[in-house]
Amino acid sequence: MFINYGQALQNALDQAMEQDPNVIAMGIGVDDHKAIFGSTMGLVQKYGAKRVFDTPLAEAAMTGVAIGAALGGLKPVHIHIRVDFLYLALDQLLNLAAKWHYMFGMQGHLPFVVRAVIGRSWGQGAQHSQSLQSFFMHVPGIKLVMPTTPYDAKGLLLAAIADPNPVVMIEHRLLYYIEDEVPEKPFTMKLGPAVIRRHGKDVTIVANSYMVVEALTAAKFLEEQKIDVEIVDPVCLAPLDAETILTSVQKTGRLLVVDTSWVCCGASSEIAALVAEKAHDALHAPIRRLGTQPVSCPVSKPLEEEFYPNAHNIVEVVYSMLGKKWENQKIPSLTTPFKGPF
Amino acid sequence: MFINYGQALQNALDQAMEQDPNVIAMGIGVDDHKAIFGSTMGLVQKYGAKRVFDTPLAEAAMTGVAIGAALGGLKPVHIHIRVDFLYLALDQLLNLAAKWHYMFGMQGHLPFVVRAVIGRSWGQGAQHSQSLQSFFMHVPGIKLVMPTTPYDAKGLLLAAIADPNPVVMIEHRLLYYIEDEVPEKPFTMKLGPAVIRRHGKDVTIVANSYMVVEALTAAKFLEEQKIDVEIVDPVCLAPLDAETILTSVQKTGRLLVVDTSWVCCGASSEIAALVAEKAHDALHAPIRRLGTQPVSCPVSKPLEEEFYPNAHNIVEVVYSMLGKKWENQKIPSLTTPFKGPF
Amino acid sequence: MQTMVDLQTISELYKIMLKIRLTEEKVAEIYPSDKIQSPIHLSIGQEAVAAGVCMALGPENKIFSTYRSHGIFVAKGGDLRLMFAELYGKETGCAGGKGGSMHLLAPEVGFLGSSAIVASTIPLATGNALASDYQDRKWVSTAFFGDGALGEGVFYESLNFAILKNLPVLYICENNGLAVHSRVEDRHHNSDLYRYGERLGVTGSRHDGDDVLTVYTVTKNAIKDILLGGPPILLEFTTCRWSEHVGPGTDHDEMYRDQDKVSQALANDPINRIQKVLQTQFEITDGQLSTWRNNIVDEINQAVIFAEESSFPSPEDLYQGVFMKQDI
Amino acid sequence: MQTMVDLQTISELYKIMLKIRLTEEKVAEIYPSDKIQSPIHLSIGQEAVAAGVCMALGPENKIFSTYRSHGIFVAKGGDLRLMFAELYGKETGCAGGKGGSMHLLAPEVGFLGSSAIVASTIPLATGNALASDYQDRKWVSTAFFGDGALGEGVFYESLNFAILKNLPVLYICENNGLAVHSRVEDRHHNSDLYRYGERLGVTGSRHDGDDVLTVYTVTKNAIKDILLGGPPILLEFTTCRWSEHVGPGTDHDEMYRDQDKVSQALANDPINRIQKVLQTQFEITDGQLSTWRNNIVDEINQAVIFAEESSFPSPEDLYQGVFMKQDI
Ligand SMILES: Cc1ncc(C[n+]2csc(CCOP(=O)(O)OP(=O)(O)O)c2C)c(N)n1
Ligand SMILES: Cc1ncc(C[n+]2csc(CCOP(=O)(O)OP(=O)(O)O)c2C)c(N)n1
Ligand SMILES: [Mg+2]
Ligand SMILES: [Mg+2]
Repeated sequence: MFINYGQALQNALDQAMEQDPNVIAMGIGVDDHKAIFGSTMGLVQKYGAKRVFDTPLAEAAMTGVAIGAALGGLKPVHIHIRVDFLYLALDQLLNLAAKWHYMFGMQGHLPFVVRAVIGRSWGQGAQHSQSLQSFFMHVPGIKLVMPTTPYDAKGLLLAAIADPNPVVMIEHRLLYYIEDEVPEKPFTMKLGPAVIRRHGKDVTIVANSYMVVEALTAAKFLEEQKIDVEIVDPVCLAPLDAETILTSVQKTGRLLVVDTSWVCCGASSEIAALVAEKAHDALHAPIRRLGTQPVSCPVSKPLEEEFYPNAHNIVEVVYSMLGKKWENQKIPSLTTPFKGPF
Repeated sequence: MFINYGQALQNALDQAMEQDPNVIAMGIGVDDHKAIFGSTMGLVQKYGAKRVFDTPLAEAAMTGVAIGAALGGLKPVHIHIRVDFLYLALDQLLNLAAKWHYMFGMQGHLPFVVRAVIGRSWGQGAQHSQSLQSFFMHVPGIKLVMPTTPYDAKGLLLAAIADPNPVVMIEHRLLYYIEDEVPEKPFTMKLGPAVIRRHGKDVTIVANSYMVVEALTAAKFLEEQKIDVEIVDPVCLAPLDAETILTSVQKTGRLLVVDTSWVCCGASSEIAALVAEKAHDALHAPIRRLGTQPVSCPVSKPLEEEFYPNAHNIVEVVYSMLGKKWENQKIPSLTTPFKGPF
Repeated sequence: MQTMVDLQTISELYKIMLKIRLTEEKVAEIYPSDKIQSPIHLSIGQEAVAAGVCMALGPENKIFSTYRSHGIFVAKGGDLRLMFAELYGKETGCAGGKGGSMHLLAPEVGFLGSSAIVASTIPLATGNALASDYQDRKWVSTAFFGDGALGEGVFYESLNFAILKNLPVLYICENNGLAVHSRVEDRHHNSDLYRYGERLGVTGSRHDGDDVLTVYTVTKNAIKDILLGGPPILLEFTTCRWSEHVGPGTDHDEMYRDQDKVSQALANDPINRIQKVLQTQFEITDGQLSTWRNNIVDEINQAVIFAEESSFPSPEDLYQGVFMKQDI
Repeated sequence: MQTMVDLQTISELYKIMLKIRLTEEKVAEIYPSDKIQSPIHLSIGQEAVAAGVCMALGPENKIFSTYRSHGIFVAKGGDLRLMFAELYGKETGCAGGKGGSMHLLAPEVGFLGSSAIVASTIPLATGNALASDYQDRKWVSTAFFGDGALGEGVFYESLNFAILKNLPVLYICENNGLAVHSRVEDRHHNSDLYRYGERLGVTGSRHDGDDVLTVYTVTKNAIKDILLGGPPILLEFTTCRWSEHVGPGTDHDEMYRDQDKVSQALANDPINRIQKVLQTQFEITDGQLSTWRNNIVDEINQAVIFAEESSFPSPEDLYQGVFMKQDI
């Protein structure tokens, strides 16, 4: 099927619900006509209001409800239209869900999935644009995936639902409209292995989620300049596939990490630290990181453009890592920019 | 005055309240006879129940109350006996407080302080032992300090209260009983500069909070083995004093980071990444990190001992960084271990 | 109740409501041009609540609000130019272009801020009232929120604290029956939202939020009582959102809408209702009305020009303002 | 009400209460030896609540609880050896030594877990009831919590959802009037906690939590109603914590204590009360009582020996169990 990311998510959820009557989908807006950017479209009609239901605005308790339901035999998929709302659920997710199986000596397990969308599109501002993967990477006990392609979206969501542990899936609004070929039959990706999006020999770029699109844009341009980058997409950030990253850096000798969130104590700092620890001798140049600037996300367009890392920044850093000077040419975009109205 | 950490905190709060009638202290248990390990002792008697008050169990709203009060001219110090409870307050702290001044174009400011204690002592388990500094380091807009000595406790708390921005102070239960000389008069430390706890030339150990005690224990032992480590205590983790750390690594060529929390996306990963980026050429050996093991904190004694990094682990890593083999001798402790009953 | 309000106040309320309506319509008109690159949550149809409450509050009492705050900004007396500039992301905006439509404020008239996290400013108003109480109840602090907010725990936590400490805080629930596309009865077993604080000790009452004179009078009385030392109060104002949840359009035909409610609301335009009072009880002429309208249209047009002509912040401004400098 | 309960049940309730008391006293006795290196929150004085509720629940209905759960573990029918081993941090403990006193569980008898974050398991019981409802109300899920929990927003969020979906959940508020050292009246304007869910639609009632027959009967009825399709119910049981908040001792003389309440509670020992019923109404002899007691003492001593003789986990066990392996 040639479908987009949102449709792939919908397709995965549909197939999971068809296969397993214990799978339920819950969350604010999952049953409305907008259907979380289409990703739950038609499911309430197909499976009924007992299995697909809207909730009151109560992220904390509803997360606890998902945990309790999982302990009762259900497999809830709890959906949030913005990652930012997860702050309200962190006590439940990190004090309870992350610790449950371990703290109770491996008794009780929590097969539930939290899906949350990074709001970036335009003008979402400080409270509707965040991506909190590093929190789930820091506290042990939750798996964290970030699908990039429609294929990932389906394969990872089906895997997440099948997994006996709590899995948080962070999606990206700007990826929702990307289309690709996706197998019709159910399939799962492993929650762990990274995906090499592009093979190359000069620089390893570890990028996740929408940052892969920017990295690919940069790579295409760099290719024309005879610079050959490798792009590693961790896809699953907890647990993290250190090996694939290290192997790539052993080959290229150079690492740039590009993350959707802030740099400080972010996913990019972990990946950088990991390589510094484990592949120090392979490095021909200092590791570099790119992420959102260390401020809150602003609404004003020129500020927002400065805030987010992009293909230009990637090219610039790659040049400097290779000791070349960057002339700041225009880089052709591979995607159509987000266009309103909202 | 020769006082302990808890008394130093009490002394600072007392002096701040004396100097400024807008300073208030709030939180569960601040006015009871245990007085948050003594750190608020006598204050309700001295300043009355309007300025020092217990709150209902409602970490989220009470944090918002502190924010709103700060916008109304008060300077609240909101105290939590465990860092773990802050998960409940993260929406207020990170979606609101951290963003307020910036998001509103520098209008409105939030002079309030959150104090929270890392619960580690014995058998505190998964939900009463965490230290979440990396969350406050990741999201821009909150200052984060971790006092190590009684001197820091006083100087940083007075500085935090005087600061026009939200400041989170993470204290450590095991430091509460450490005594030291502290000036009687009010004084402030700057929220930024790191403190060099020990000068040395062979290895830079960046350690924070109680980990400084373990690092000093290790250093004393290493000294006898003619290994001379430098110990840098960031004290303030946001903003982080990169310069002092980088200067030290430039000198020693080796970096070990020891943090009270998990390694992955923790403070230790940030410091490691920073040095890998900015002092790559100075490094004679791979950077190393130590933190709590990547599991939830267990209660059982042998597991708990394995969970926390200690002076032994530090010595072992330092040896390996210097290419020496560690024979696993007994390291004399510099502190008396925590002794119950609770 | 209506005759207790004098002509000048009624005229003022009318003008505020009209200004909100025309402002929102202008925003909707501009929106497809992509000059406003930020989600907008219009309050067309809900004007009476903002107007009545804010007029009763005056600039000296404080308010904290939500992403749906264009109306409150106008009603509280914010400078319209700063609001349009903010929507445009210009440096002259009320938040320097950093906040956008969802984060309006006008501290000079007591509008202290707004948040896009539902219910999150309810504790802020409560804490701000604590500061007022500390200064002998200098002001009333007000939390503005929708019916959706009553799902969130901080609502209850805040009310519990407010009544415990008897704080000068006013809770305004603007109940338009919807949270995005979810009806209040699908989120709450009991639809009497105004009673949700009752057992904690916070008295509430429900009123027609489309009758601006009621909104104004009820709020005025509540403020008086609170300033005299009375307990916190919860006021629920029922109203109808004419616009879609987010965006410039309408979606009256969508399934989630209660068609009867929509038609009834459209037929009882709150602005027409107060206009009729002015015309019939106070014999305000069409000429007078159109002078008012023209003045408002002028002000709005000026504001738009101001926004269009203002500069964007420069990229370096991105890095300013995470922290306030020490010496204030 | 009391005569409606048969002798066997009353005897059972008595034995459970006594077992809780003696267990807690044993824990307190051992504690100064530092063999239990974990904070303990005893429930001496509160035995009737755990006994009455858990006996009514039986093993088939589920319970989620707090750090103060020794009594619940015993009453729900957990294996005492596993509890002592857990307190000792031994690998044979009910949580393999990883949880400790604050994280007891006994899933084989429906005690699904306990958390040291106040109020945090209230939504879990609610969600677990959703799973039950999904399976035609197979069981009732119960949340056990203290008066302190009513400060937390998740309490209200959970009750709102439970009544909205009419879930088979029972909320048990064990009101000992204290949260650590803070009195309930210093945290809530209105002390009628059982009514706090009323406006959301959840009916509540308050009962003497030191009268085990009342606790049992009221809970039994609630479970019956719920299993028949009735709405969620909130039961408040008033009681008194004889011990200090945390630790093995008492602190009856501390300022925060209401001296009258303490003396009254001590004079009306809930165990004595039910013992008197057995003696006077059912003519149970002293000999019978001491046989029971001796059996309990034996069981406790056996459990302690089990704990002492069990091994600690090995350091490598630290790394086991963060995630469950895929194939279950
Ligand atoms: C905590 C939180 N959860 C979810 C959302 C997404 N959201 C934005 S507006 C909204 C509906 C709020 O409804 P209501 O409070 O009635 O306000 P209204 O939009 O009707 O003015 C929701 C669910 C949010 N912004 N914050
Ligand atoms: C969310 C949270 N806030 C604060 C605490 C600290 N604390 C532990 S027990 C307790 C008191 C709880 O009182 P209550 O719910 O009445 O239970 P009781 O101890 O009386 O059984 C507090 C405040 C906590 N564990 N969790
Ligand atoms: Mg609404
Ligand atoms: Mg209590």
